[in-house]
Amino acid sequence: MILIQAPFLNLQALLDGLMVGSIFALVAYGMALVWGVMNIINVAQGEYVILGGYITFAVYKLGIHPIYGMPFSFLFLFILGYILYRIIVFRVVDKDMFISILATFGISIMIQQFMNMIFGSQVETALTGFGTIFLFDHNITLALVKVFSFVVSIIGAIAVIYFMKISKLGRAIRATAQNARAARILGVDTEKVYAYTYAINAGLCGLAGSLVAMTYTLHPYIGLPYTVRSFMIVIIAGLGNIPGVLASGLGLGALEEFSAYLIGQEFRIGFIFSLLVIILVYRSKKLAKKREYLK
Amino acid sequence: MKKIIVTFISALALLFSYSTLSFAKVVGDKIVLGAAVSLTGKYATNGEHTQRGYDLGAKIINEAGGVKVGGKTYQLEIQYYDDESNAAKAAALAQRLIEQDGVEYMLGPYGSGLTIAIAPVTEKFGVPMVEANGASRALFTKGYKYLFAVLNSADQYLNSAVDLMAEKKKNATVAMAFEQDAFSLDVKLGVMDRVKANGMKVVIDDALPKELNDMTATLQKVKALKPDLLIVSGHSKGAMTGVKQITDLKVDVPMIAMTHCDAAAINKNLGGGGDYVLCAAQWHKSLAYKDSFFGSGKDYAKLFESIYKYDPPYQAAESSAALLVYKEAFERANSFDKDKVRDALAQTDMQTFYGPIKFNAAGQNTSKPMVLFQVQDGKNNVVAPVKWAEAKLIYPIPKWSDR
Amino acid sequence: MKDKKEFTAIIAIIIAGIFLPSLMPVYRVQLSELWIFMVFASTWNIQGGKMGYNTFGNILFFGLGMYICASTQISYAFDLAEWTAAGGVKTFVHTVKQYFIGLPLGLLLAGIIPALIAGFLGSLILGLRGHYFAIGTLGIGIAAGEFATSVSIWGGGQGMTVPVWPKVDGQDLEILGGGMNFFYYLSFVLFIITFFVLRWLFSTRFGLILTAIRDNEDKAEAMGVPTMRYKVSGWVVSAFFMGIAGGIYGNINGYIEPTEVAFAGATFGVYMVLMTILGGKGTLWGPIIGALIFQVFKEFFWTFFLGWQLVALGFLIVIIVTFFPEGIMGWLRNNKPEWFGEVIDHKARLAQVKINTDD
Amino acid sequence: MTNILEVKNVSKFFGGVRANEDISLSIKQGSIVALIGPNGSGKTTLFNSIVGTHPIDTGSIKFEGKELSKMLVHEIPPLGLLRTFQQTKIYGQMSCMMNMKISKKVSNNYFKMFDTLPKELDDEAELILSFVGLYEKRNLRAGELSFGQQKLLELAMALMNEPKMLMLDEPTAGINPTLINGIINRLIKINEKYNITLFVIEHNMRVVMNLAEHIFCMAHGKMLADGKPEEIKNDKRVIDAYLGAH
Repeated sequence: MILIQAPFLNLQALLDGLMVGSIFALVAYGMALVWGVMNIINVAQGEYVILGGYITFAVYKLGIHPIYGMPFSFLFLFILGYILYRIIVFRVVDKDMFISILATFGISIMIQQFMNMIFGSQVETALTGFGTIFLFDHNITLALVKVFSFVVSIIGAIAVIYFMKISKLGRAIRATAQNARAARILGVDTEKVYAYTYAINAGLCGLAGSLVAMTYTLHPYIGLPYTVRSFMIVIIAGLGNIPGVLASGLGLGALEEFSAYLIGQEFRIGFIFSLLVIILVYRSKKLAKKREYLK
Repeated sequence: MKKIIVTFISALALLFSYSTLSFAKVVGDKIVLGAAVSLTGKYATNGEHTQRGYDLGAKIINEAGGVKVGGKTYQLEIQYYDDESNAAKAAALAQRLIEQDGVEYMLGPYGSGLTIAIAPVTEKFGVPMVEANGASRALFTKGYKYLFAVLNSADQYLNSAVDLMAEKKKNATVAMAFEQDAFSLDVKLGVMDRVKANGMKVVIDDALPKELNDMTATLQKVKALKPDLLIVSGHSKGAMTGVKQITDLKVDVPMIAMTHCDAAAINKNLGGGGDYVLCAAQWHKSLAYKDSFFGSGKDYAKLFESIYKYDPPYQAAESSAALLVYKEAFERANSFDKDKVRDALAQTDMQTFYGPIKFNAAGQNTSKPMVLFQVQDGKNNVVAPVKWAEAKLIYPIPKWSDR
Repeated sequence: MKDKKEFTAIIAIIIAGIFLPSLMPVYRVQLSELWIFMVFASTWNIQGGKMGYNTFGNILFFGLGMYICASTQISYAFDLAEWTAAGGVKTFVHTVKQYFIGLPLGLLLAGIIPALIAGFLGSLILGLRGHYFAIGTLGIGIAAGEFATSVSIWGGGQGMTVPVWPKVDGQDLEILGGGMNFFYYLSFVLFIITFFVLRWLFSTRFGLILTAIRDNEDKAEAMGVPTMRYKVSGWVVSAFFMGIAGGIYGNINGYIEPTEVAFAGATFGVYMVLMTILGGKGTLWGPIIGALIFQVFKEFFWTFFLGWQLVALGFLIVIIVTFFPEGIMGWLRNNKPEWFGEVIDHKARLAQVKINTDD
Repeated sequence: MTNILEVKNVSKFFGGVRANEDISLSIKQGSIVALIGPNGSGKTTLFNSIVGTHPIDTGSIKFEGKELSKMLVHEIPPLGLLRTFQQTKIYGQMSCMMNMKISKKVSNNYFKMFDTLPKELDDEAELILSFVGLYEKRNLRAGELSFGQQKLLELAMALMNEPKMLMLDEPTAGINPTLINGIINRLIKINEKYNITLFVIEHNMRVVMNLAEHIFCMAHGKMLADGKPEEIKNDKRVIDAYLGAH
């Protein structure tokens, strides 16, 4: 068992996991937000991420350092999200959540196709030229770009929480999340709140995307893993538990990394989903003792 | 209720009428070849290379006077569908091309998995298919009669890399990571044979998921176990991700071998990160093959670049070659009867810019060797087989600390 | 949708089913697919429509059925491992006898095993409600695909081929006009059986209780209905027919691949939901109409919108779910309630409750 | 006369909140008993405890000598103990007739699930619907009925199930006042004709006084007092509880 042969790998796996997890966490924030506030599961999440990545990549192609792509990605997706809300999403807000899943699925495959037409189907990546850092005389290797993206996503995450706490819009969003009708009565323009919530979500995805562009590779059709994981993270954290998202995001990342060592990389997604099912069943069985159920 | 039914009867009727006016195998002076390629989905990159290869081939042949059958000259035309890199879709589209569009000569899709999906269909209808991108060995063991592949089977891709390693170092250790798909698993078969034959030891044997975008775990193991040879196969995504993360993590391995490096253009896109990587290729422009349409490989490359603005990967070249094969077969058969054409194809024995093409009983082109090139400061230089080598293999790969 | 109309519709479908392949032979594949899709939608409707439990997991039974059927067909005559082993050197040919014993056997198992699995999984996961159930089933569906990718006996990521239609001295065996027709009629018959079984089920107490569960599960329990038993049984029925559908589809397609053909959640898994919603959830006819419309649309897109077909499809999806969440039948029910045996004379609405205490 | 329902020292806490604390009561076979008390005094919680909506923390609940507290919700009605809800629960998408028909009691034999509904049910359902005065509305979707009408429908559905004992949670709430006498009359008839024991939560004192032969009064999750209507009427503690003293 390699993890025992090379004990340093455990630490290595942990760190790698945390760094992957941080990006997923950032995406999950958006999802948790939209889910909690509008009761919509946004399946297009992954596509937003990749699109954000392509924006950064486009900037990089102009010969600008990809770091400066981050604001562009964020803004572009923010605007796109706002538009999409005004055109499509608002129609499904108060409908059955299942409807929203399908609607956003429709959006996602459209975006895929458009990305394929605009950016082509080449596998792309944006080079940062950041170096690598070695710890414990070369036993631990960290790509600086990953560390960078880790820091950025953590900052982003904290920024979101802070924003929710202090800003006027943030408070409006929180109020709406707790009780939309009450908020409406108290004069909150929930439509506006929804629109911005969705836009912010898209923006966050965009930001995460530009990190992905720097850290991993881009392809119009690899959005799914991001959707899937952010999904998991939110479920584990439990709805409306914004701070918990960060924890469960990092945790999941680490867990996944270890699973890659223990049961093999090809099982990553399978593992995640089995885990999801097990968690759900376990929780429902526990509630069943109290004669309640997950709802 | 009734209204709805009526609408859809009429809708069906419309589809129906469409099919009737759909063109048959040969219309006027056009020979229609059918192809389902991946314009979207996970193979879209190489699907595009394939399509461009086909288009270029048809263009050149047509400009050179087209195909002469029975004293009359015909133009080649290709009808495409998009299989979305999806096996189910590919099979369905093959059905459609043959049954509804009356196509009687098929070109292959991109990728072994999709070719495997289509082959049973073409067999069923007895429609010849010349395919240029289905390398899986499984294709040539099912006794298909109408399948012809201009390329070497996947199990030969990286064999020479393993042999090179064996020359350099006795009982070397090997680390490998293969995507879980028809092509890569087949490459693996070949590699395993050579590894055994050379008495090497496999220290890492990872399987990569189909939606792979992260190989960190594998590479960290590599760092820990320090194998002599690292083999990665996962289409363009695999090559790109692999090199990218090898660079990020500064993984030092004496020899690295991959597939699809040129499709992913790792020599250009990764700022030197791709240097020293050994790449398996069906074809390389520097090879000294020639034909009367494209001239030499270099000419083909120049032509291709002038149109599509990038260096042709072998996926494009072999696709173009497929059309040369068809032209030649049509003219020898001097008929459009698909069985006559099939027999003519079986007789094929020709020289192309892409290499000699001669099919064995299983419809596999055996007369052409694979080549192995190494990325050397941004250029793909052939290093094996020795007959074609334009540069010396650089071994071991210099440590990152000295790069 | 009362008797006379329904009767004519059924007759129309049966006649169409029998004669279409000879009318437009080139469409046999799409037509077989159409019947299969109708099975998809109709069975999904048991959960998503009748019971109000939106599942993404039914594709699991489809995929299982496909693999089980194929492997039974093969291993009845040959060694499965040898068959799937990549680059196995010898070629396998089924004799007529082997083929026609293996196939029914395969289809049977393809129905039964998934049904059993559904019974087991159901008892675990049907305790979840609302979107948690949807998510849980989604998990099962995708996980299954991922794991199938590494089941080497099934060829793993390489997938496996299905036995070819047997030949008699070089010529395709002529039963019902060869393999294509044979499987066309197989899928047609499957649909007809499914249809009548569901028609009967929905007319029984079972069907009504499912609707009750959708409307108010707590009430049903408070009235002493063991809802779990109903929910699980419902899933078992779906699984049974999905499994057989899978077995047939595998043979039509000729090649089985884990995530794209068998456990194709992203395509079939979504289609079955769309078709049902488009036609109208919770009705017997909705899914069928939905499937018909959807299949026609789909074929149009793939024929006329090459390169844009996904955009078109995505657009269609958005339109369907945002503007017709009730579906066609839902629309009909609101506009022609009498078709559904609901007498809505205005009098009844205005009628006052009167209790005559002098009896 | 034997006790059909016996509740002994039942307590139910939600976190720190003592919804029911050491409640004991017994109800005679065939009687009509009312449970009163100010809002939030734990009446409905007690109902829920009895029919097993949530497990109780301590105590025992016996129905005809059978212990209920360990049973699941759907296991209790077959014994003949049924409840209606304060917030009506009906099958909104189905017609009233359907609501009635599927409420019919069936044996728990597995294959009974697949029986088709016998024709006689229609007559029975219509009879009971007219009994509660919903005959004209039998073909409407239950969801279209007003709150009060849904209450009546729920009552009818309960009757359809032929219970031995019926627990009604505010049966007259939201019902047109002119009908209340009718309801009272109906409830008494149910009690006599079908010999169904009634256990009623009610706020409307007029109903309670005309209906019940015995009254329990709860306050702050505790059993405050019980006795004949007139005793309760003059019981100081009860009056205080209602006027919110102490």
